[in-house]
This record gives sequence, C-alpha cells and structure tokens, in this order.
Amino acid sequence: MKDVNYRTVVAGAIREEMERDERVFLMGQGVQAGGSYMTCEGLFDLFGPDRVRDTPISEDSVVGCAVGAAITGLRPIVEILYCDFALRAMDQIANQAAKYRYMSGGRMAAPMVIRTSCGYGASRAAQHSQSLESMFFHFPGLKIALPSSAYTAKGLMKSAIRDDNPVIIMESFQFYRTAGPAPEGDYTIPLGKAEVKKEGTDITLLAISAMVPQAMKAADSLAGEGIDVEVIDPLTLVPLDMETIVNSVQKTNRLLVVEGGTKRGGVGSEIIASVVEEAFDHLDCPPSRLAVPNTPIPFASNMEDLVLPNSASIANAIRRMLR
Amino acid sequence: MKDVNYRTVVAGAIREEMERDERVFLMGQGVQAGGSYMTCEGLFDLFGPDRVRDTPISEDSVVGCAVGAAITGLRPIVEILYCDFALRAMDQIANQAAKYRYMSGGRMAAPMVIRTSCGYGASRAAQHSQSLESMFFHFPGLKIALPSSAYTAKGLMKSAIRDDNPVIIMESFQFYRTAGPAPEGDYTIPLGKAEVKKEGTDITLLAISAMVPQAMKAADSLAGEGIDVEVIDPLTLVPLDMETIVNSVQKTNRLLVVEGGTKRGGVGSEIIASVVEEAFDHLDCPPSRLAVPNTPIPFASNMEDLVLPNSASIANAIRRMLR
Amino acid sequence: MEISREILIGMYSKMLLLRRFDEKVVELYRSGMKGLYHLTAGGEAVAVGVCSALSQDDYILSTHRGKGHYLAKGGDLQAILAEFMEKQTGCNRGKGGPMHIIDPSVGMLGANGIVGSSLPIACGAALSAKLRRSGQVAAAFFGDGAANSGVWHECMNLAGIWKLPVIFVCENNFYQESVPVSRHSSIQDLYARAAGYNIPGYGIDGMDVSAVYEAAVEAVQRAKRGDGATMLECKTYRFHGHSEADPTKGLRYRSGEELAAWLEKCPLKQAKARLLERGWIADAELEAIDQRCTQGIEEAVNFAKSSPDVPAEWALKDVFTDDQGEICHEGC
Amino acid sequence: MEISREILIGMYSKMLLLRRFDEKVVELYRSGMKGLYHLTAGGEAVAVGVCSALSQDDYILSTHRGKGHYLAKGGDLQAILAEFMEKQTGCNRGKGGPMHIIDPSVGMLGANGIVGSSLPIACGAALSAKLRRSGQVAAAFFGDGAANSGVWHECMNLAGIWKLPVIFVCENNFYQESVPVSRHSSIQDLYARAAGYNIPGYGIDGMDVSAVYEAAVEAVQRAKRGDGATMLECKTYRFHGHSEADPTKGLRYRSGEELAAWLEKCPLKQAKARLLERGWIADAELEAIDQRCTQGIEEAVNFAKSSPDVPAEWALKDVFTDDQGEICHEGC
Ligand SMILES: Cc1ncc(C[n+]2csc(CCOP(=O)(O)OP(=O)(O)O)c2C)c(N)n1
Ligand SMILES: Cc1ncc(C[n+]2csc(CCOP(=O)(O)OP(=O)(O)O)c2C)c(N)n1
Ligand SMILES: [Mg+2]
Ligand SMILES: [Mg+2]
Repeated sequence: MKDVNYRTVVAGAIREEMERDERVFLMGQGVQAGGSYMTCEGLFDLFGPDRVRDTPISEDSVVGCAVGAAITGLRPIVEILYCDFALRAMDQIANQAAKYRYMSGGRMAAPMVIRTSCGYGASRAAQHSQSLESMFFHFPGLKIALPSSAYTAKGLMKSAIRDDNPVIIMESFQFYRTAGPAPEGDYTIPLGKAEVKKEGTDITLLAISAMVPQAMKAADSLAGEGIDVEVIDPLTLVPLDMETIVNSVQKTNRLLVVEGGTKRGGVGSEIIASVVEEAFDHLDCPPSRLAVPNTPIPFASNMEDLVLPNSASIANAIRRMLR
Repeated sequence: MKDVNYRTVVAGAIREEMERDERVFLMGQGVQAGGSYMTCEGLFDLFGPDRVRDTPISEDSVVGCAVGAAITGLRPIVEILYCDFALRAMDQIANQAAKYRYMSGGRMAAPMVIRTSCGYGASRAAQHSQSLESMFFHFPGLKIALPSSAYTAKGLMKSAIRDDNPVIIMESFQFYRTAGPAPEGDYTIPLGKAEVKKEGTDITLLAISAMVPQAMKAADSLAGEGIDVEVIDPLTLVPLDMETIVNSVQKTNRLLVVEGGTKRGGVGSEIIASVVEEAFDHLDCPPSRLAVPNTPIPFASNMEDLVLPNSASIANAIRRMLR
Repeated sequence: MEISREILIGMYSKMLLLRRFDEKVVELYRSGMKGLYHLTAGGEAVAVGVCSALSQDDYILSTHRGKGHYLAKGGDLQAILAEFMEKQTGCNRGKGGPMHIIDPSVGMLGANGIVGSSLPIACGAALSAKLRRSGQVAAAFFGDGAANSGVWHECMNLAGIWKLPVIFVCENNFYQESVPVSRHSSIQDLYARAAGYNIPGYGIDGMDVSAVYEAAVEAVQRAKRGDGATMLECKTYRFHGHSEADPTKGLRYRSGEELAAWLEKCPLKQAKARLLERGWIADAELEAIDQRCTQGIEEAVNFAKSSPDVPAEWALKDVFTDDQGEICHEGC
Repeated sequence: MEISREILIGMYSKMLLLRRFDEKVVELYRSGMKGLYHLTAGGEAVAVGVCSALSQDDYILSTHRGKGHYLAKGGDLQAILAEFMEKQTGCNRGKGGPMHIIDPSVGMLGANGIVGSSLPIACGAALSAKLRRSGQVAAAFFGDGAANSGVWHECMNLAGIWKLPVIFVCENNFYQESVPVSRHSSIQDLYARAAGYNIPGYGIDGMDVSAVYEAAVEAVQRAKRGDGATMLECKTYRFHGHSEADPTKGLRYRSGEELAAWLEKCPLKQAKARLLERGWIADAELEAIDQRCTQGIEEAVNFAKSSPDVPAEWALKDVFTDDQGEICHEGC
C-alpha cells in the first residue's frame, strides 16, 4: 500500500461518498477552487456548483443551512477552515444541530458533517490556533472525530458522512503536509473505537490529534530508557471508547492525557474525571494532563513552543510520573 | 440586616457603581424597561438613554461594542438574558474580549462585564436552560463569577465592574425569586475566594450556583444521619480558589462536585482533574460528579427533574460515596 | 386576485381557531400548565394568510411565537396540547414544549427558542427542495426583532445568491419584547432592506388576511418558478404581553390607547366584516364555525388530559438516532 | 474640494511607503520570517486616503490585511517589523503577529484575524467617543467578504440607531479569498445596502487616493457634526495572492488579464501621474521620497534584527491585567 497525502485522502473520501450517495453535498468558503488547504481538490470539476458550493463568510447561517438540508433528507458537509471561526456558528452548532433530534422527540435527525481544524504550531497566533474539541463535546448531540492519519481521515470521514447524526471532524492542519497508507476503495472506521497505537505496560499515554505523533516520538525515546508506554489515540471523543482507555489504565496503572488545547476544561480534564470514576483503585499515581497552560496561543514561535506540549515535554512528564 | 430581593440587589449594585464611576454604562435588550427579569429596574430613570441602552437582538455585535468601549476607557456592562443566547456572541466573547489584552501584548485591556444567566428547572427546555460556565472558562482571559445569594450578587457585581478584565457574571434565574441579607452601602467580594458555606469533616461537596441551596439541603438531611458534609461554593471559577478546595479535601478525603450543566466537559471534570493532581493521596474514594447526564434539557418537568441534580440525588450520591 | 368565498371562510375559520386556542392556553396556563407561552392573538392574519398559500408538503420554520403558525399549517391540536401538558402523545414526546414545536408531518420544521435561528434552517430546507427538485417552498416567519440579528442578513444574502425558494415573512408587531422598533431598528420599513439582496420586498397590511394571502400566493409562485425568494413585511400587533409571564399585556412599555387602536384592526373582526358585507356568510354559520373551533379544542384538551404522562426516563433517549432506532424523514 | 499639493504629495509618499513595506515583507517572508501575511498592494489608496482624513487620536479598526492601515495611520515601522520578527521591541511583544497589530498610541485599536469582527469593536470605540464627548471618529476597514457576515448588518444597524461617529470603509477587491464577489454577494454594489440603515453610502474609485480622501473628509465631518455614520465602498484590487502562502498571485482562480488591467490602475501610478501632470513634483523629489521610504524600512529592519528576541516565558504573561500590572489606555 503506497503512501497517500492526507489532503488527497480527505478529498478522495468526500468524492467517493458523493459518488455513492447523491444526497451528499459540500459547502464552504473557497471549496470550488479546491479549498484553502486543497482538501477539496477536484470535487468541483466532478460535481459542479450544485453539490460543491462556495459560500459567503456566513458561518452561522451556512451551518444552519446544513441543518435545514439535513432534516429534509440531504447529507451536507460544511467546511469551516479553522475551528476558531466556528465560534461564529455556535448557535447553529450547539443550539440547533446538536439538539434537533432531542427537541423533536426523535422525529427528526440532522445527518451532517462539519469539517474543521484544530491546529497550532504554525505561528498563526491567538485566533487561528485553537483546539476547541472540548467546547464542542460539552454539547450533547454532537459526535466528534479527530483523524490523525491518512488512514483514519478516510475511514472516519466515511463513517461521519453515513452517520445519522451531526458529526464534527477536526483535522489538525499539521497533518495536511503528511502522507500515509490509505487503501483505495471503500472502508469505514467506526465512531467510538479508540486505536492503541503502541502497546506498553508502564503508563497509558492518551494523545489527541496532532499530539499523536508527538506521543509516539516520546514513547520511542522513552523505550530507550526502558520505559514502556502504551499510546492510545481515541479517534473520536463522542462516542468515547472508555473501555479501551480503562482497560489500558487497569494494566498500566498510570495515565497522562496530552492535547493541544487549553488545559482548563480541556479533553484531559474530562477523561481524567471519567477514569478516576471507573478505575480509581488501579491508579498508582495521580493521572495527569499536558495541555496549553491557560493562555491564548502567542505568535512568536519560541512562545508558542513553550505553551504547547511536544515530545520532549511529554517524555519529561512521564519520567516525573514514573519517578 | 433585613432581607433584600436578589434582583433588587443586582439593580442596586449596578446603580451604585454607575453613581460612583461615570465610565460605567449598561447595554441590553429591554434594560430601559427594567429588564425581562426586572434586574435593572429604575436605572433608566436615574441615568437616561446614554448610559442605559436598549439594544437590538445583536448579541455578537453588542458584546463587540462593549469590547470597543472598554478598550477606549469606558466600563460597559452587557446583559445577555440567557447564556444560551451567548452562543451567538462567542466570537466576540472568546476570540476578542478574552484575548485582547494578550494579543496586544499587555497594551490594552477590556474591563467589561457580561451579565448572563445559568438556569434550569423552569420548563424552558433545551434552548433556555443551559449552564455554560465550563464553556466560558475554557477560554483564558475571562473571569467567571456565579453569585448564589443576594449578598454575593452585590459584592461580586461590584468587584466585576471594578476589575480591569472581562468578567462574566452568571446568575441563575432561580435566585431572582429569592431574598437574603445584603448590607446597604459599598462592599466588594474578591474574585477568587471560595465560600465555605458549611464546615464538615466527612466529605467536600462543591456546589455551583443554583446547586448551592440544593447542596445545603442535602447536607442538612445528611446531618440527621450523622454524615457531616462540608459545603463549598467557589463563587468564581476563574480565578478558582483551589487552596480552599484542596484544604477541604485534605480534611474530608472525599469530593463530590454538583452542577446544573452537562456532565461531559463540565465544571466537575475540571475540578476533579485538578484535585487529583494536587491531593491524590488524600482521597479515600473516587471523587465524583453530579451533573446533567449528557442530554439536552427536556421540557416536561418530570424529565427535567430526572436529569438535574437536586438535594435528594446529592444526598444519595454522598451516601454511596461513604458506604 | 379575487379571493373566493370558500378561501376567505376557510381563512376566517383558521384565524378563529388560533384565537380560541390562545384563549385556551391562557386558561390552562393560569391553572398551572408549565412553560413559557408567546401567543398569536393579533397576528392571526399573517400565520393564516401565508400558510393558506402553501401546500401540505411545503415547509414552514417558525419562532418562539410559533403555535399559530403550526395550527395554520394544519397542525394537530391534540399533539400540540399533549405536548404542552407533558404527555406521551405530545408531538415531541414532551421534550420540546411550547418553544420547540416540530411536526414534519405537516411540514412544520420547527419553532425556535433562539430569535432568528430558524431563518438559516429555512434556507437549508429551501436549498434541499431545490437540490431535490421537489418543487417545495419554505416560509420563514420572524419578528421585527429578529430582523436586526446577523443571521437575517446572512440568510437574505444566501437566498439572493442561490435563488432559494424561500419566503421571508416578517411579522413586524413593532416590539422586540419591551423595545419598540424605533429603538432597535435604524429604519422602520424593514422590507426596504430586501433590495440590498436582489430580493423583492413588500410592505403588507398584516391585519388583513386577504392582503397577506395574495402577497403569499405571488411569493409562492415566484419561488416555484425558480425566481427565488421574496420578503413580506407584515405590519401587525400582538394583543397579549410578550409572553404569558407578563399579564399586563405589555402596558408597562406601551400605551393603552395604542393597544386599543390596534384591537380595532383585529384581523378576525376585519375578515368577519368582509364576509358579512359581501353576504358570504350568515350569523348561524359564524356561530357554527366558532362551535367547531371550540369543540375541536375541547376534545384535544380532553385527549391530552387523558393521555399518559411522558415517562421520565425518556429524557435519556433521542440524544442520538442510535438511542432510538431509525432516522425519520416524515414529510420530506 | 481641491486637494493641495502638500496633501497629495503626503499621500503619495505614504502609499509608496506601504508598497515598499509590502516588498520588504515578501523578501523577509521568503527568507524565513514566520506568520501569515496578507499584503496591501493595490489597496494603498484606500488605506492612505481614509487615514489622511483622520487625526492621530481618531481610531481605526482593521482586518487581517491590516499592515497598510497601521502604517497609513502613522504606525511605527520599527514596532511592526520587530513584531513580525518576534522581538521584545515588537508593538505587541511578539504575542500578536501580523494578524493582530494593535497600537493605541496612533489609534490603531486592532487588526483582526476573524473576518468582520473588528466592526463591532469600531462601533464600540465610536460609542465610547460619543459618550465621552471626545469628538473622536472611528474608521472600520473591512472587505467585500466581511460585508456578508452577520456582524456587518448588526453594526450598520447599531450605527444607524445610535448615530455613531463611525466610518465603514469597505475595501471591495472583488474577492473573498478565491471566491469572487459575484458568488458570495447577492448584489455587486455593496454601498447600496447602506440605505437600509439610514446611513449614507457611496461608491468610490478605490484606486484614486484623492477620491477616497475627499469622501473620507466628508464622512469625518458628518461624524463630528453628530450626524452619524457613513459607508464608503471603495472598489479596489489586490495585486498579491490572498496571502503570501499563495505565490501565484491568485491566478488559480482569477485571470492574468484581469490582474493586468487592474495593475494599470495602480493607485501609486495614478497619483504620481497627477503630481507630474500638475507640475507639482519633479523626478528628483520622487526619487528622494522613494529613498526615504526605503531607508526608513531598512533602518527598521536593522532595528528589529538587532533587537533581542522576545523571551519565551512572556507567553505566560498578559492573560489578565493582574499578570502584568496596570491597565493602559494609551491614546484614549
Ligand atoms: C438570540 C436571542 N436573543 C434574545 C432572546 C430573548 N427574546 C425572546 S423573544 C424576544 C423578542 C423577539 O422580538 P421579535 O423578533 O420582534 O418577535 P415577537 O416576540 O415580537 O413576535 C427576545 C428578545 C432570544 N430568544 N434569542
Ligand atoms: C469568520 C471568518 N471566516 C473565514 C475566515 C478565513 N478568511 C480569512 S481572510 C478571508 C477572505 C476575506 O475576504 P474579504 O473580507 O473580501 O477581505 P480581503 O482578504 O479580500 O481583503 C477569509 C475567508 C476568517 N478569518 N474569519
Ligand atoms: Mg416583534
Ligand atoms: Mg475581498
């Protein structure tokens, strides 16, 4: 299986789903030209302006359009380039899309996908570097997927498009430059199944999105010191595969969660609070979080490096926890 | 000291601050007529249309106006009746107000107050019953206060207005019908100081906003069973008085957090994750959360009662934890 | 366009149903029914005039003040009252309540508790109809207050670029809760803004059901022809307070004379006068219509009252489709 | 209004400074300077025409494409270049970067990474000026893309009701990234929408600095008289790609002929031709102006380069005022 570029895979997954199901269509700023990050390349030529729709800068209403289209039988995909811009669309995302099925008492559903990013490390500063997965997952009714490889980008995209619920797919734009194996043809990855990226016995390292490669690097370097790290990528936060996480913690007796978002109210807090509820007696030391230390993301790269976790700070945290 | 109605206290606190400092002014939908919950009664007559401003339904832009006024020397207060509506204003709240000081490298500040509610239990259903304090506190740069009595409503309001940073004050509308002692004249309550509502030795019960009276009731009834609960109201979530919380847990060795918001990514997750980091070895049982079980808030009152914690479910949870 | 006797009588009957429904809601609310109720009275002509121009499978999107729209669109009295009374038989199983009536079987895609937020959903439903080439139209009701929210602008622009089969129905009742339109809007004739989106906009007497109906028929035709959206600004008035939480009928912020003047223009009064004037109806028939309305409502109340309460555990269902089984697209 | 020689030469010089600055940024970016850079070239007349009508203590609010606005308002070359180069001496201590230039000392209240989000802040600054009776005006720059975001509508309405001393300056460069205005906007003359808010709106040739200046002077006078807001839609073009991340100058989605035609209308070319035509300037003076620009920029680059890097630990400061000491209201 030869390596494929992450963004090519994203475009390919959307293409295959649009070919399979004519209810699927795409809206976003600049998607007709292939998207700002070229994750929609070629789609306009294949499907034309009805199904590949450029939009104005109207995030809230475009998401709302997706809700309206979804509850009347279509399967829209909306691209919001940076999740920072999704703050403009929170009413439609959280008050409408997330709650439609519930408020209707199960009479309607809003099968739609919001593709957005979570990213940092590119000197984009405070308004283009947020990772807001924990904001989204606070609202019941939204599924959240964070593919961290070409392979998962395709399989999760397909599952998301076929899901009958609103799904937010967050792609770290750091991945757009990467490539990896992704088979041709149809396959899906179930929403709600974590991936054990590396087995290990000393500590469970749960890594979110762009932190996955950092975690793997840290695990690698710690292996040289005789520390055997189990690395888990949850892939989806809603549903969350607590079984895999808890099983791992029961084996390793230690947990570190690493993410690129803000520490306070981040994914780590939630996972730790859940793990202590379910596996408290298995924990040999306090479960811990590595995240952005409650600052916005600064512009200067040395400052950005300081606030964001990386393989070195992950390895250090693990050394401290195993001391 | 005679009891004063909570809403009268709110209006009074704003009035005193507007008298004290002519930079303070108020914007909101219907504030000229006293506000939908009459928390601004009398202000228009005293201060007129320049300083008590009715607004259109333009939450995002009105918050943005407050940012603009704040960074140029005034001290705006914006009322957003329900925090659900603040989802319309998340860009200005989280991308602008919260980050202005940081992005400017300390050259500007946005001293402003957003008054909003967190509330439930009034058969208002999914879009008028959210408690979004944990969404707000995820964004560094915002202070968050949740006064739970007439006394704290006044003292925290004054501190918030005088603070040089954006402060979100969340008032549960359940309190609007209550009254309590609140001294005449000037006093402030510092942001960042928790209140130990009742001392106890068996368990720390940390309660948020409208859960405070429920917690007190639960503690009362448990006292009859010989269970001695320590009830803490953090009053502000940012800054959070971790010292008081950790001290309490070190004494009681148990922690339950109760809130009216969604469990996943709620205040409880954050506090528990922080407490296990700082006081793991003092915990005799897994710290636990009581919150809305990851559903939107339903309309029917029996369903709403089921998803929301109350004194009975709090007492039950504590009994389980002490078993 | 000449409106036929049959249509005018039909519209009068619907308006009366809405009025009697309001009265029943007030009664039930006063005796303890839960929830926040924003009533229709005064605005019947807008709801009925527009919905009478639509077919069953056309869509409407509504507001917090959505009960009248639902009934005008052919909504089920039993289902809505059972919903208010927290019953299993409620159209949304007790999860929605008065601000969230959703009933796809008559094309009612949703009332909304967030002002203006149904506008994008209407655009999406219209887009969907267009992409599916179903010939359906979506009508979006909204108030003068909603017209100054950002989503309104975004939606007008989207409808303009995409030539969506949508009708923007502004119910300008001169107030956004306590705030008069003169204080929340920089112009008073909101329809004038439509030109900025290449959308025809009309100012309509919203107390005259025939005028609303005629304008709506034209708008529906435009949409079905593929010529896109229309904005109808219907000047109207609400006879109640903003919600039933305000029993003063809003007299805290508006004058009794103003209210009295508008009561004179009552859309039911006007329609009845026209029917009588034309000799299209006799007193006995008027009486019979009223009895049918009252009786239908009474029966629905009884149905609702005798329905079983919604089980509390249902609160945990319906967050995701997986909680409950299959996705449902009734009425699409 | 007759524009004096002095003013025109001043504006020409400013425009040239902006152009040379762009060129320097490209050079630095190509050799590794971090960040996302949206350049001014093509839009100089709008930035300079408007800012020349403002006083130092008037406010501007800007966009992602904000470097030119800042310099036109009298911004500090050293401070901005040091900011780009992540230096202690940067106007925002390395925390802001190219999308977040903020410098209250010249009334630059902020560029903004979120399209349209500076509009409400401009309204707030104008409201503040009005309440403080300071006589200040706020000018808000925004693009054709921003004009279709909800906040634009809300802000126009607020400015209309409250008669705010604000100038809405639309830089219609016909593209929202790759999306042409014909695809994102339901009308092409955006200023026509101003009437819907009771705000005078004008279409201006944004490649003609004198035309922009004259319109801006009138708008400033209107604001200072207490007559409220003005919208100026300046038709212009960007000569670069959307940002320097696109080195193709946008030729992926727009034609070379189109670009060439607009290059002909270059605002610098036009201003220079006018100066020469009127005999207001000689070649030597033109040369001297260019040298001054280049030299100023060169000095600033050197200053920035020789400044110490921002210390990484500063990342942890300035979240709250308490982290750092006193609140600062420079320039208010
Ligand atoms: C975004 C938002 N802001 C505020 C409210 C509170 N609110 C509910 S109805 C209403 C007034 C709406 O006025 P209008 O649109 O004219 O409709 P009307 O009630 O007059 O029918 C307000 C402010 C809300 N529900 N949503
Ligand atoms: C709310 C939001 N949506 C999308 C973007 C991404 N984006 C940045 S600039 C831009 C185009 C803006 O177009 P316009 O307003 O015309 O300004 P121009 O770049 O042409 O000067 C877009 C879509 C953003 N920054 N903010
Ligand atoms: Mg109204
Ligand atoms: Mg543009």
